[in-house]
Amino acid sequence: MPKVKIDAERCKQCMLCVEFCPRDCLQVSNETNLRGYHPVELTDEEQCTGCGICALVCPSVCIEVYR
Amino acid sequence: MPKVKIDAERCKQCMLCVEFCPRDCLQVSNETNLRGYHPVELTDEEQCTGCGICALVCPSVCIEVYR
Amino acid sequence: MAEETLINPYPDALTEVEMRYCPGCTHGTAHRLVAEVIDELGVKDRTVAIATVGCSVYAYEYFDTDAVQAAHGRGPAVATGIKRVQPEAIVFTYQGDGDLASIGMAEVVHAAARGEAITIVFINNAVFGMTQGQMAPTTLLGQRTTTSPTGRTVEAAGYPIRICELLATLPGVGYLAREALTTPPRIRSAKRSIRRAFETQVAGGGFSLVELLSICPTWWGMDPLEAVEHVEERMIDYYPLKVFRDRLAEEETGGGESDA
Amino acid sequence: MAEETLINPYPDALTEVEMRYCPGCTHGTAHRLVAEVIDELGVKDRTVAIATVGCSVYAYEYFDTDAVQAAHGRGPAVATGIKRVQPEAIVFTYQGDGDLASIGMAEVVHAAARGEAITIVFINNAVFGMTQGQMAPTTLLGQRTTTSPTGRTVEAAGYPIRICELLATLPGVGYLAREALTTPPRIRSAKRSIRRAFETQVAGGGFSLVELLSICPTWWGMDPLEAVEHVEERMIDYYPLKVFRDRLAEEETGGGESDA
Amino acid sequence: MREELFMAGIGGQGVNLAGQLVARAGMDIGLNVSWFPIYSPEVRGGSSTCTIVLTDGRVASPTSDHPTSMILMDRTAVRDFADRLAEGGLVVINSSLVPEPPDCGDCRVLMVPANDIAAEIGNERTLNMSLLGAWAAGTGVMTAEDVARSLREMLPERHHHHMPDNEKALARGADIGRSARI
Amino acid sequence: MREELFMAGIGGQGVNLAGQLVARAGMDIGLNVSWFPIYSPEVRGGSSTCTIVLTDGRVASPTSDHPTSMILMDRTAVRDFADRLAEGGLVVINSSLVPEPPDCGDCRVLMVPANDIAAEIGNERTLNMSLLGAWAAGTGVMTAEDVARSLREMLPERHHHHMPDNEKALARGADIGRSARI
Amino acid sequence: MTQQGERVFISGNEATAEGGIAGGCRHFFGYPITPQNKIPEYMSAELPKLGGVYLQAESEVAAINMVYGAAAAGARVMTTSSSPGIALMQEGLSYMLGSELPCVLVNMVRGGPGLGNIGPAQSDYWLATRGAGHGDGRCITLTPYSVQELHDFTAGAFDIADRYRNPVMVLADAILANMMEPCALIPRRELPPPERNYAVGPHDPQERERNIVNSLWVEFDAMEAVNERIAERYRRAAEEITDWGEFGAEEPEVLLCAYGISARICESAVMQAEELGIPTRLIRPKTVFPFPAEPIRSWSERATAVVVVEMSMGQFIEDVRLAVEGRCPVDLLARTGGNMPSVGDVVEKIREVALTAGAAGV
Amino acid sequence: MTQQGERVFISGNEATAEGGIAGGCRHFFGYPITPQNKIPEYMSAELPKLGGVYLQAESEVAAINMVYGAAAAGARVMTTSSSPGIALMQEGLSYMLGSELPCVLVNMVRGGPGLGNIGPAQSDYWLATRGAGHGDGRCITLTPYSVQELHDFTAGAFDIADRYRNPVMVLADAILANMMEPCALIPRRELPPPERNYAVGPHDPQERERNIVNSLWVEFDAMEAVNERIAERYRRAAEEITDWGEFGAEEPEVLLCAYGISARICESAVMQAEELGIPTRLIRPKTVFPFPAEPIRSWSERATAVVVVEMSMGQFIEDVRLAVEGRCPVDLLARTGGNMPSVGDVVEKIREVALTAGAAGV
Ligand SMILES: Cc1ncc(C[n+]2csc(CCOP(=O)(O)OP(=O)(O)O)c2C)c(N)n1
Ligand SMILES: Cc1ncc(C[n+]2csc(CCOP(=O)(O)OP(=O)(O)O)c2C)c(N)n1
Ligand code: SF4
Ligand code: SF4
Ligand code: SF4
Ligand code: SF4
Ligand code: SF4
Ligand code: SF4
Ligand SMILES: [Mg+2]
Ligand SMILES: [Mg+2]
Repeated sequence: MPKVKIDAERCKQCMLCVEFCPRDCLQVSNETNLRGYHPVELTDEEQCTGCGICALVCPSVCIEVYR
Repeated sequence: MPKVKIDAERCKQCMLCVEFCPRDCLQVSNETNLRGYHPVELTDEEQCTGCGICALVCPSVCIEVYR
Repeated sequence: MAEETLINPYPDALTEVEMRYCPGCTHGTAHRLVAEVIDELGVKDRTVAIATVGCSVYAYEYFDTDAVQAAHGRGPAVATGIKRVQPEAIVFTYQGDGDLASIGMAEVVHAAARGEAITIVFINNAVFGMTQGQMAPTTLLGQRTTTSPTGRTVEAAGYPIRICELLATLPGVGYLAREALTTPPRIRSAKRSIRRAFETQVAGGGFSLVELLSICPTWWGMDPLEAVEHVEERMIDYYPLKVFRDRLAEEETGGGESDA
Repeated sequence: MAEETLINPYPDALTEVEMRYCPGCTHGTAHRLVAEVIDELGVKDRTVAIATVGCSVYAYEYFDTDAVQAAHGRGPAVATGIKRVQPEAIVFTYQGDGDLASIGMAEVVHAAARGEAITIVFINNAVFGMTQGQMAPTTLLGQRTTTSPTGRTVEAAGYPIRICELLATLPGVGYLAREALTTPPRIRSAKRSIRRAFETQVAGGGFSLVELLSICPTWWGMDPLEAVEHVEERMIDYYPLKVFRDRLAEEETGGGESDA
Repeated sequence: MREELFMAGIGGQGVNLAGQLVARAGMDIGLNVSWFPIYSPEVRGGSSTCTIVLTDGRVASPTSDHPTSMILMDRTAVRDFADRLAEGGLVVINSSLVPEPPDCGDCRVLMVPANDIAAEIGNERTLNMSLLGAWAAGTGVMTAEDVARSLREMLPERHHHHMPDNEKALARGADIGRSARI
Repeated sequence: MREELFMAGIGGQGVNLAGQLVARAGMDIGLNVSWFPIYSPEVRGGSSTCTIVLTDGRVASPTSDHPTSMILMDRTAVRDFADRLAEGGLVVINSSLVPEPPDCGDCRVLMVPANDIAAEIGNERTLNMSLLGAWAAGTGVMTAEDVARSLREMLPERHHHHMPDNEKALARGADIGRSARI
Repeated sequence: MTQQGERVFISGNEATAEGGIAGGCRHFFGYPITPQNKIPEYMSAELPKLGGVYLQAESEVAAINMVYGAAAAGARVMTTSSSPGIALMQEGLSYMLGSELPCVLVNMVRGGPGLGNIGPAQSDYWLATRGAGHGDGRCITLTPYSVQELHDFTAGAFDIADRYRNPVMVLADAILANMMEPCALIPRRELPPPERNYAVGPHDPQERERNIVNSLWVEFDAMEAVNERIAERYRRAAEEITDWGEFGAEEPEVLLCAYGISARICESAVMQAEELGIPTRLIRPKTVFPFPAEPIRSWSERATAVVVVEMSMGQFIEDVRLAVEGRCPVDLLARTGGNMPSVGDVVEKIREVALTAGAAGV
Repeated sequence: MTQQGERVFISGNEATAEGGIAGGCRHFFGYPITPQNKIPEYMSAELPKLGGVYLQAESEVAAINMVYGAAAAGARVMTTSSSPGIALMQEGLSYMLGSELPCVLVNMVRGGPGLGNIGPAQSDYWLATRGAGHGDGRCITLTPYSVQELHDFTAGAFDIADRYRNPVMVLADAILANMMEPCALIPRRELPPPERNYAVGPHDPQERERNIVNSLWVEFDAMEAVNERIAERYRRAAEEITDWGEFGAEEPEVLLCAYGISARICESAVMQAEELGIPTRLIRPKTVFPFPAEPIRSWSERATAVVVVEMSMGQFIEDVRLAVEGRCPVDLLARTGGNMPSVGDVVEKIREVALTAGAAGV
């Protein structure tokens, strides 16, 4: 099963990955990181196809996609 | 009859007027001006049509054409 | 999950230093793409990155290559100096629209005219980001900035400059394209162009430049998604996405410049 | 001979000061044409001539108008300053290829992009005349100069820059043409373009520039006639003579820019 | 009288605007004042500090080697700056983010749960006001009402509907501040 | 020994090259020398001047307030510069262009019809050589042969066929120069 | 300086911009650079409303040459920048000098050299007082030390520039630019345009000959005459506008010299030194070119030591030493790179030199 | 300085260019300007033959930034210009300083300010010694006074630049550029490239970490450390390379100070003054930064007056006065705008100050 790892400390909550994920499986979490952002998390592992689009659009280079 | 007046002191003997005169009626004279050039003179008044081409091409702005 | 592999390894040519860009700022995306290309071409150890002055001034901290920080607008001249001393080096500048299209206009035009074998990554975000959102030469008509508070007008500030169209008139240019860092397909296309630009340099094919339409949510006063839409709806209109020249391809197909 | 009249009165807008150009140098011709146009348009008393740095640096002595001498390459910026203070003034710069196309590249591109309502008379003689014949950005490939002693090569110095083609990409430009100061018909055509450029300014039609291919017998190592032939046979090939834009005419005929 | 107030925290404009408000209020009650910032280089985020001098004499240096009071808004601020406080000085701390008071000898410490107060009031923008209220009451340089009056002057008309919340927060802070005045 | 030679004339490089030749010849016979020009601004035409110092001591200033000798090639040169000559100095004048000798007190004047000599020799390029020959002989600083030897060194091979004409002109000048040596 | 208007709480940058407008400036050409971005921002909002012109130049090189053109056309014109931008204006400034044109420049100095940083510094002292590019010209240089003075000096700079037909530089730093203080604003005035018989532009040929603005002087004597004319103006300026402030003990043991933000810090140090029993006096130039050498010279005769405080490695100190000419030792307290001396640093230095001087039995 | 080669009769410009090559320069970036055009011309003919690079930059701004790049890449690199061009290089120079990169510049000073003229001048003294743009850095500045010294100093400048990682300026003038003198040429050497552990370019990552050339120091302390490192180098340079010449009386009544072409004129004046019975000594700096303050100071104690001769309105004199510090009066003989002082002018001035000093009973 594909897996998406997000480095919560680097995420700046820009929402680009959330917007562009074709399966709508990313969401802002309730956590707060050191910079004060609420990092994004994978909410629906089942849905994720490991397409890598989230990583492609992430300007913070903080998403790893495993397949 | 057309007339061409050349300010001999300003002529720099560049030969452009001589070259472009359609009636070949300009020539370098034997005079020497203060700058050491041999100014051009109208050699054949009869031939001159007063076309003004000599003045058109003269970079020294030293030709007057009367018609 | 033993068979799982990382499909997007963190680029070798990027350091671990966290980039200081605002949330959503596509400077980060551009950095990643450039780093991936450097990795793919295997030229990291001979690459020299030229950081210029703008939000990306710290690029020398982000690219894990030799690097030189250049005076505002002078990246192409600095790159020229390096390349003429070390022809084996792969030299690229990373410049914003203030840096390249405003103060650095003479340097980029002349480097292109000389066919200087360097690559330029040109980030067009239509604003001076670093200095608090002033009008750039690339600011669209009507766009509000801190120095065009009622929107840019032709009367006061003239027309936005299209750098690619300008440089396309110069035979020294080997690769020239405009891309946008907005949607996934466009980002993929942008990477192809960046790669092509570096390949042109590696192959000795002359000057190369890729213009990347980029967002500045902070000074556009938009969130990143609105900003992406703004590029799609407004900017691309004025700045069409296009490969303006690809001399390597032209040579392969036997086409190319004839007038130089 | 009472009926004889002077068909080419000495232009009012030229002083009596003898011009210091070398024999045959077409800087003199260009001066005369500009002065005639100023006279014809009746704008002498509101014209400000900007002399720049090159053989024509003394232009302020030759044009019988208000005049400002500008730093090397900065004529368009100086003209901008004047025009923005005195919008009624007719402001023109007179610039060589070293001045405009080398050190002054940024200033001319930006003035054009802004659509600054000034006129530029651009003398392209493919060489730095005043400083002893060095290579200019407009020097042809193969041409020998004091700093390209074995002839300009692409490898060492890149391609000559075509200024009109470059500026033609900018919507702020109202009139743009390249002419040559060689044969009588070309000189007449050059005058028409100069006049059109000034008319564009008078009509508020934006930035205008006329490039004049000009001879430098001294540093080309030719006599004036050979130099004229060189323009006809070599230069015009690379620098085609053409009206690149005439917005006034386009407006009259309903054509013109649509993309700005 | 000379009060040198130092403020530090993260989060863009908050610190600076609050500092400017204090200085402006000082001016409005007839003091000589200055406000002086040090920005950190990042466009956003990063920490900001500012120094406000309030005096009935000559401001002279707008800087302060040893501030007579401080408002420290987060943990980093406490760590980096608390020990610069003048002897016997007052330090106001956002106890919502920094629960344990700093150890600073004979200084006076005011713990103000600013985030909690703001949450109670239901207006995040009032966060700094309880801190300012506590500082004003704690130092006695001005009253919470002085601050409120100047705030109203500085705020654009369209934000005036926030004034009641701000005044509430100022008052809540002032209550805490008064407790420290002996 | 210290000779300060000043040369002036119109016509581009002629004056400068002739001056350089004298300096070079001085160096070749073991003197300390300097050559120093002032160009006028025009690209072509206009007047040129240069100053040559020849000495067995220290050159020190390459300029000369009162040259010990002069070569003046045209009327303007005579008008503008002749009165700067040192007392008892030598002035060589191109009498083809300046027929009347200048009035300069106790100076020695050599009138050299340089254009005529060049015309006689049939080589315009030798024009300056008769002036130099006269100067050399007139001052005794070097011989016409010294000048000729250095000229051969300086001339590109392809111009060596001019040497006989140059030597002729130098000799003609030297004849005139010797007449002035008492 | 002039009639005072509204009193506002305002940043140094804004006070400077408003000072320019109060001084009659209606034409501004500039290129953004931190820490003075609020000035162009302010001008871009205000000038168009006043019928003036704000134009963002493509670079500082272009900006100073636009200023040159505008000044040639007779405008009261201004540009503002910070260190690297001022460095780029050097050639253009020299042209302004050579053509004897007035203008006002502001330099909000930042840490250098190179790209440096955006902290405060005073390391462009030479660039201001010895600069103006190649040749002998110099900028008349004013050194405000408060937001109020930034406003007043900028407004006043235009008259000075006109009087001496010379660029006037207002030299401040990143702190003065950003700090806020109360400031009494000078009312905006539409000035009667001063006599500008040199300006180019549309004109009635009956009324004047054509005007030429030029710095090319092929004749050496003509060029020398220009230099002497300029020098003569500087002599006049030295008499007419040299300005400085003094603060502290009447019988000082230690003389402090500082300008701008450093002088503010020194004022606090003077008060603290007094408390420590070391009578100290501060001389702080308000103009550094022309330089108030005379008061420094005469006070240095009465003090036992001079301490110079500057945020540079030792530039201003040379002017102080040229004034003191060995009358007593001159010591330097220098901080750079964005760092400022603390009041404590200055007091410590005062104590140190007082001790040394005491030990030396002076 | 080094082993001497062929003795030729050569112009200052050519001697300078050949000096660069002798010093190991193989990369030249420049933009033409009178009176130094023969240098780029020479370089464009010679360097390609030697496998080097001559590149005509589009401007002086571009030139200095190409120099910056080439220096960052480890080259011995040079540019040459004259006054207005040097003014345009100020920002770039400051970047070189901030990034601690070596290079060699030549300024053949011409009459200014502005476009000025192409006559000789010394009015860029401050631009050289106080310049290098914004911030505290300065150019190490060498002042040759003959064609031979132009050659030798230019060749030697590269080692100095490397030693202190600082731009070195050879400061001369239009006369030295154009005059011809005999000159013993230093043989062209292929130098072993000096250790340049800072240079960027292709490398084996096993052998070194990546290199960064940078002048941005956001942390104030880091920036201050750079300034202190540079200042420390200047202190070392002051000890190691300060250089000057002396000429004339052992017991001087008048001390002459001059550099460059003015010093040549002064040598003649020293000889003439001697004949008039006024013992005179010339001190002529060969380096003006670092400045030979010590010899001037000590000789000024023995003389009754100092006369400074310079082709500027009074720039160099400040360094002299800083050295003399009031020990005796310092007088100025200044010519500008292309004019040079005559030997007679200098002698007259010497006589005048000798008389005044005599009358004052010193
Ligand atoms: C000579 C000089 N002038 C001005 C500046 C100030 N400055 C820094 S970045 C910048 C513009 C940045 O805009 P851009 O290049 O578009 O980059 P962005 O921040 O938008 O990515 C300016 C004007 C400077 N550092 N140096
Ligand atoms: C800043 C600066 N750099 C260089 C020069 C020297 N310079 C004077 S004219 C010139 C080039 C002239 O060439 P061009 O503009 O083509 O005019 P032309 O003489 O050929 O008509 C140069 C480089 C200068 N005066 N100022
Ligand atoms: S890999 Fe694709 S599907 Fe999975 S989270 Fe990322 S974008 Fe969505
Ligand atoms: S794109 Fe990256 S930075 Fe943006 S929200 Fe997603 S993970 Fe966070
Ligand atoms: S007017 Fe015409 S025909 Fe007459 S001389 Fe001139 S060119 Fe020849
Ligand atoms: S064109 Fe003019 S300058 Fe040339 S030869 Fe004819 S008259 Fe003389
Ligand atoms: S200011 Fe704009 S360009 Fe700069 S980092 Fe932020 S979003 Fe990006
Ligand atoms: S050098 Fe060339 S451009 Fe200059 S005046 Fe002579 S011919 Fe004309
Ligand atoms: Mg940008
Ligand atoms: Mg040209």
